[in-house]
Amino acid sequence: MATESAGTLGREELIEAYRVMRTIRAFEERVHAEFGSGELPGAVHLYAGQEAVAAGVCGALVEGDYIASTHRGHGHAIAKGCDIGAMMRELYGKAGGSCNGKGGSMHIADFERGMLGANGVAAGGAPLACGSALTAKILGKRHVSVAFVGDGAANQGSFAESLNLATVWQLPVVFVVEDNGYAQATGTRYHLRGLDVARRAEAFGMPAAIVDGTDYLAVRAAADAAVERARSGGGPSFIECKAGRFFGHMEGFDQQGYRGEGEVDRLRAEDCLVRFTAAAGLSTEDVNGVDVTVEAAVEVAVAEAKAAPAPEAAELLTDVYVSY
Amino acid sequence: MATESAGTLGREELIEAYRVMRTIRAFEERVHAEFGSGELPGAVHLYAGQEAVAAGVCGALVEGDYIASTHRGHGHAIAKGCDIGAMMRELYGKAGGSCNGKGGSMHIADFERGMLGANGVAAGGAPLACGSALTAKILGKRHVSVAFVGDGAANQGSFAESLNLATVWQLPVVFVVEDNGYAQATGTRYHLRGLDVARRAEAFGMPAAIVDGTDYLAVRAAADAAVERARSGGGPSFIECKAGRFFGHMEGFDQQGYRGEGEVDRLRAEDCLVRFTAAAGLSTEDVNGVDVTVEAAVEVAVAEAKAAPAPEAAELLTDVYVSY
Amino acid sequence: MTQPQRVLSYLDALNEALAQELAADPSVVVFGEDAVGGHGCDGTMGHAWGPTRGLHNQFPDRILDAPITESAFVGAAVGAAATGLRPVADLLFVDFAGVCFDQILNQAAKLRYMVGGKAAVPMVLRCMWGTGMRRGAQHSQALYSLFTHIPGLKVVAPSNPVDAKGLLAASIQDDDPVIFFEHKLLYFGSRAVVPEERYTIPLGQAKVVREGDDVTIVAIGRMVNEALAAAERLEAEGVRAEVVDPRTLSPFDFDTVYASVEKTSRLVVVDESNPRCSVATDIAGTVAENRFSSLSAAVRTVTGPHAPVPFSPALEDAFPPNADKIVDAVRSTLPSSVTSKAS
Amino acid sequence: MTQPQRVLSYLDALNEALAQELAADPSVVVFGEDAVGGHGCDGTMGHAWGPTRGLHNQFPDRILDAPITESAFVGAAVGAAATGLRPVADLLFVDFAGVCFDQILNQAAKLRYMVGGKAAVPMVLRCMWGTGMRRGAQHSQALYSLFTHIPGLKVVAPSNPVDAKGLLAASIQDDDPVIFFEHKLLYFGSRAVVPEERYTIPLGQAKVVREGDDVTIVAIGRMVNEALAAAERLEAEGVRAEVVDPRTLSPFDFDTVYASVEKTSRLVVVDESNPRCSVATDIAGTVAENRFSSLSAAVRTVTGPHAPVPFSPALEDAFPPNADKIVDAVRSTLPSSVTSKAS
Ligand SMILES: Cc1ncc(C[n+]2csc(CCOP(=O)(O)OP(=O)(O)O)c2C)c(N)n1
Ligand SMILES: Cc1ncc(C[n+]2csc(CCOP(=O)(O)OP(=O)(O)O)c2C)c(N)n1
Ligand SMILES: [Mg+2]
Ligand SMILES: [Mg+2]
Repeated sequence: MATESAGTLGREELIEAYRVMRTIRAFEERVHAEFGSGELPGAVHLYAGQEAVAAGVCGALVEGDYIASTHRGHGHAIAKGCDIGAMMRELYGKAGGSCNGKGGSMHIADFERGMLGANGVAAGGAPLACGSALTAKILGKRHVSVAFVGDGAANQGSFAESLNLATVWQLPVVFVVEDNGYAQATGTRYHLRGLDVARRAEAFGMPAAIVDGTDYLAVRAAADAAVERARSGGGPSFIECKAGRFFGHMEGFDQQGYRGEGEVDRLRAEDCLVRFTAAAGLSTEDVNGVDVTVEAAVEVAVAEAKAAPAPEAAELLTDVYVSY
Repeated sequence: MATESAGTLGREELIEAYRVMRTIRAFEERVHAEFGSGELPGAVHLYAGQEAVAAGVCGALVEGDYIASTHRGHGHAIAKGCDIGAMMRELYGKAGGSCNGKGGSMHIADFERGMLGANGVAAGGAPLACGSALTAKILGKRHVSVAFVGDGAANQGSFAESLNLATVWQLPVVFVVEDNGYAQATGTRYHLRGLDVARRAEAFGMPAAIVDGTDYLAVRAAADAAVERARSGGGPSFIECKAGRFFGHMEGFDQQGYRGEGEVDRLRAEDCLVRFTAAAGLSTEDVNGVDVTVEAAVEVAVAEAKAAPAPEAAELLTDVYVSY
Repeated sequence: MTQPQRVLSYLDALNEALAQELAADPSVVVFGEDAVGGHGCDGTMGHAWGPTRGLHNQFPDRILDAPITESAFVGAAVGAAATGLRPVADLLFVDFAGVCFDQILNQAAKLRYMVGGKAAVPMVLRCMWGTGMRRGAQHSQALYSLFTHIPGLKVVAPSNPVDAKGLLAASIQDDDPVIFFEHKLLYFGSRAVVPEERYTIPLGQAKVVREGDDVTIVAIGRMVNEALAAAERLEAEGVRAEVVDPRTLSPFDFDTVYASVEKTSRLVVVDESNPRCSVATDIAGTVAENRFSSLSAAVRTVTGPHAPVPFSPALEDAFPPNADKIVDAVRSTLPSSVTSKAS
Repeated sequence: MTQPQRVLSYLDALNEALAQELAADPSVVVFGEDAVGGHGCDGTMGHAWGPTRGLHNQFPDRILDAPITESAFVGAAVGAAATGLRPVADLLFVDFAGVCFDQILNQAAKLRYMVGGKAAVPMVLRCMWGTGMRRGAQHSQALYSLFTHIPGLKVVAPSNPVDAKGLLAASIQDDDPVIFFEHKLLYFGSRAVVPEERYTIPLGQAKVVREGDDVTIVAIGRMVNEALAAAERLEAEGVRAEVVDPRTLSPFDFDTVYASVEKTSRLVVVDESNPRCSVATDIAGTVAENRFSSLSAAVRTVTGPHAPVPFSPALEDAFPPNADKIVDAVRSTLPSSVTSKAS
C-alpha cells in the first residue's frame, strides 16, 4: 500500500484536507438527521466513512481537472469544491440548487468546478471521465479526469470497456474504485469473489495501486502519482481504495441486517478523520476551529435550503434542449 | 501452452477430427468461391484457418453440451455436428435452411445439436452460454456450455460481465477467445494493446490457458481440461487460442490492405490441417478418403441449396412469437 | 376465491405469484441483483426485499443474486430460457434496461425468429417504473413504449394486485419473452382482495374497468386509478366515461378499445410516459386508422411532457397525468368544445 | 452552388460534411470502431471506408479508432461534448445501440436536464439503418422510433445527398445530442448534385418534396423515393399526392404536415420501421388529435410488419413499404374506398 509522510504536505494543506473531510462528514450526518425527520425527499446515499478517498483524490487535482462521480456523490462534490449551500438546496429539490432542483442527490453536478455529476447508473461516470480526458487530450490541455466507481459498479461492463478505451487512447484519466465492502447488501466476497479490482485494471494494461481508503495520506500519495502520470502524458492509472461506509446503503431504506456484528463500530473506530488528525499532527485548536466553521456552514445550508422556494413550475419543460 | 500427444486419442477420433476440420475448410472455400461469383447474399465471415479451434474445443464436448457462437460461426456449427446441407441452404436464404432461411450466416443455429446460434452482436454469445450453463446447473444435468468470442469482441462489456457472472455463480462454462489478430481491420496490437485476454479472465477469478490455435492437439488438451473441470462442478475456465484467418474479415468487403506483407502466406504455411495430418500420423490414404467424401458432400450441399425454393412468403410473419 | 376477504398489496400479490410459480414448476428460476435472494456476504446474511422477499428461504437453489452485470444476467436469462428454464430476471428499475438493451432488443426479442421458430424464449424481465418516488430522471421512466415497439416481446403493465398476480403467473407460464412493468407507487399504494389460489389472467386481454357510453378513456398502469377518479368526477357532470385498462401493451387488445369507441365515439388515452412514439399516440393513431368513421371528435392523449422526469417534488408532481388533466381532456372531446380545442 | 453539375453519392456527401466541419472547427472529433480512422495494426496500415474514408489523412489527431467498446466510447462522446468537444461518434449499425443504450437514454439525453441546464451535450451519433442489404435481424433495423420517444435527443434521417450533407453539418453544429440515421441503401444508391460549399439545413424543418392537393404522403428516409414513385403512378390516375419528407424526426415539423393535411384532408404515413409505437403511428395519432376536423378519411400507415427483419432475400424484400403498398394505401383514403377499408 502506498503511503506518504504528512511532511510533504504543508500545514495549510493539511488543515484544508481536514476541512474537506470534516465538511463531508458534517454534511452527511446532518443529511442523515434531516432524512430521519422526514424532511428530505429522494434517494440519498451517504458517504460518511469514505471521506479520505474523495479528499485524498481531489486533493491531488487542480482547477480545470474533472471528476465523474457515483450515486454516492456528496463527498466527491464537496472535495471538488462544490458549494454546500447549493448542494443542500439540490437535495431539497429547491430553486438555486446545484441543478436548480432538477437533479437531486443522484445527479449533483457543477461543471464550473469540474464536477461532471453524480450518476444514477452504476459505473455511469467511467465513460464520461474518458470523454473529459479526451477533451483535454484533443485540445492540448493538461487537465486530468478522475472516475469514481463503487466496488459493485466495477462489475458493470461499461467500466471494463472504459479501462480498455483509456489504455488504447492513452487518456489522462484515473479510475478510483471505492471498495466499501458492499453493493447494496451484497458483499464483495460474493460479487467480486473477494478479488481485488486492481488485478483487472492491470490486465487491461494500466498501473494499479491498492490503498487503505481511511488513510488520507496513503490515498493522496497514490492519487498524486496517478494524476502526475496522467498529466505528463503517461496515460491512465487505477487506484482501489478500501473504506467502509458508516450508514446504510440508502437513507430510509437499508436496515443493514447484512452487516456483521459490531462491523459499524469497528469502522467508526478506524474513522479517517481521527486517523488523519493524528497523522497530520493537528492540534485540538486546529480541529475545533475547523469544526465550528463547518458546522455553522452546514447549519446555514440547511436553513437556507428549507427556506428556499421550489423551482418555478415552468422549469418542468426547460433545459431539455439548448434549442428545439 | 498446453499440448498433448496424439496418443491419447484413438485413430478413429483422429480421423474424425480431421474430417471435421476438412469439412469446415471445404465448406468455407466453396462459400468463398460462391460469394465471389455473386451467387450468395448477405454478410458472410469465413472461418478458414481457425479450424483447429472449433474442432478441438467441440471435440471435447458430448451430446447435450451447448455452444454459443460468433458472427464467424460456420466452423463452430460444423464442429458441433450441424448438417452442412441445412447450413448451406441457410446461407442462400432458402427453405429447409437451418433457420428456414430467416437467419442467414450470422444466425445459423441448431438447438437440437446444442448450437445456440451464431450472433451478429460482438460477444453476444457469452451471456447466452452463461444461461445454458445455468440451465444445466439448475436442472442438475452435467452439460457444459462453451462461448466462442473473438479478440475484438472480448473488449465488449458483456464479455467482462459474463466472466464475472460465471465465477460468481460457478457456472459450468468455458470461454474460448479466438485471437485471429484482428477485429475487422483493427489489430490486437492496437485494440488489446497486444495484451492477452487470458490475464483478464484470471483477474476475474478463473483458470486461463493460452494455446496455439493451429494445433488441434493443444486446443483439444486445453479444452478437455476445461470441460472436465466444468462438468465436475469446478466452475468456469478460459482458453485463448491464437490462429489467423485466411480470408478477409467479410466476403465481398475486405481488401485486407491492413495485413502485413506475406502474412496470409505465412498463415497458410502453418495450416492447421497440414500440422494435424503430420502430428496425428494420418496417411495419404486416410486423408484422401476423407477429402473425397467431404468435397462431394459440400458439392451436394451447394447444388441442393441452389435448387431449394425460397421460404414461403407467409414466413415473413411467423415465428415472431410462440403465441400472440 | 377461497378467502374473499384477504387483502394483499400489489407487492405481496407479486410475491405470491412468484412463490406459486416456483412451487409449481421446477424450471422456474428467479435472479437479479443484491437483495433478490439476500445472499449478502456469505449466503446467510441478507436483506431480500420487495416482491422476492422470503423466496430464498423456500427455494434456496432457484433464487440467485447477481453482481451488477445486467448484460450478462439478462443475456443468461435468454440462454437459460432457450434451453429449458423459465427465468424471471429482476431489472430493478426499468431505466437500467439501458445497460442490457442489446439482450432485450437483439437477443430475447429476435432469437426465435432468427432461428426460424426452432427455439423459444420463455423468460420474464421484471421492472419497476413510473414517477412519484422522487428518484430523478434515471429512476422514474415509463419506457414501455420502447418495448412495445420491438417485435418479439410481450409487454405487461398491471394496474392492481389481482391483475398483478394473475398476469405475472401468465407471463411466467408464457412461452415468449415478457417485459413486466410494476409501478413503484402501486407496490404499497394498491391493495385489493386477491384470490389465494394459483390463477392466470391471459396476456393480451384488456378489461373494461368502468362502463360508460359517452367517452372511452384508455389508461395504463397507475393511470387507471386516475382515470377512474376522473370518471367519477365526470359522472357528476352527467358524462359517463368508459374506462379501459389494456393490462397488456403488446399484444394490445385493440378489439376491446374499438368496441368501446364504436359505442362512445370519443377516445382519450392516458399514458404516464413521454409523448412521442408512445403507447398513447400508438393507440390514438391506430384508432384513427381503423375506427375513423366511429369517431365524432378528435382523439386526445394525456401524457407526461417531452422532458425527463425532474427530481424536485414540486416539478415531479406536475409530470404525470392526473384526474384533473384527464377531466379536461375528456371535456375537450365533448360536443361544445370540439371545435375550439382542435387547434 | 459553385459547381452545379457535381454529382455526389449520399456517402460522399456525408464525407464532405465531416471534412468541412473538421476543417472549420478544431473541437470536432470523429471516432468509432475499426476503419473509421484506419489505424489497423500500427497506425499506418488501415482500411478506412464508408463516410469517414480519407479523413484520417487530413486530420490525423482528430480521427480515432476505438476498440469494440460502444458503451465506453459513446459515453466518452457525452463526457467530451459536455467539456468542450463536438464529437461525432460512429455506431456503424444502429442495431448496436443495444450495447450502449444507457449512454444514449440516460446520459446523453438527460445530462442537460438533470443538471438544470448548466451543461450541453453537442454530440452526434451516426448510425446505418434499414433493410435491403441481406444483413438479417440484428443489422437491418430502423429504430429511430425508440430515439424519437426519448426527450433530450434530436433525431435526423436524411433521404438524399443534399440533405445528408446539410443536415450532418447542422447536427455537428447543433448544441444538443443528435442521432443521425444513414440508410445503407442510399449510400451508393442515392446520388445528386451537391453544393461544394459548407452549408447547413436547419434541424426540425420538413420539406415538401412534391406538391399535390388530394392526399398527403409523409415518408421517412429511403421511403421518400418510394413515395415519389407512388405519387408518379397516382398522377396517372389523376390523384395529386403531396409528398412531405420530415428530414428530422425529433423535433418534428408537425406544422408542415398540418398545413398539407389542411389542404389535402388525407394522410398516409410511410415508415420502414416496425409499426407499434412507431413514428408512423405517432404522426397518425398526433394529426388525429390536432387536425381531426381537417381529415376527410381515416389516416393510413404503411410500415414494416410487427416482425424482425428476415435474412432471406425473398422475405426481406417483402418487409419494407414500397410504391405498390403506398399506392394501395392512398387509394384506400380516396372517397370511393374510405368506407370499405375502415374495418
Ligand atoms: C446499472 C445499475 N444497476 C443497478 C443499480 C442499482 N444500484 C444502485 S447502487 C447499487 C449498489 C452499488 O454498489 P457500489 O458500486 O459498491 O457502490 P456503493 O453503493 O457501495 O457506494 C445498485 C445495485 C444501478 N444504479 N445501476
Ligand atoms: C457490438 C458490436 N459492435 C460492432 C460490431 C461490428 N463488427 C462485426 S465483426 C467485428 C469485428 C470482430 O472482431 P473479432 O471479435 O476479433 O472477431 P473476428 O471477426 O476476428 O472473428 C465488428 C467490429 C458488432 N457486430 N457488434
Ligand atoms: Mg460498494
Ligand atoms: Mg478477431
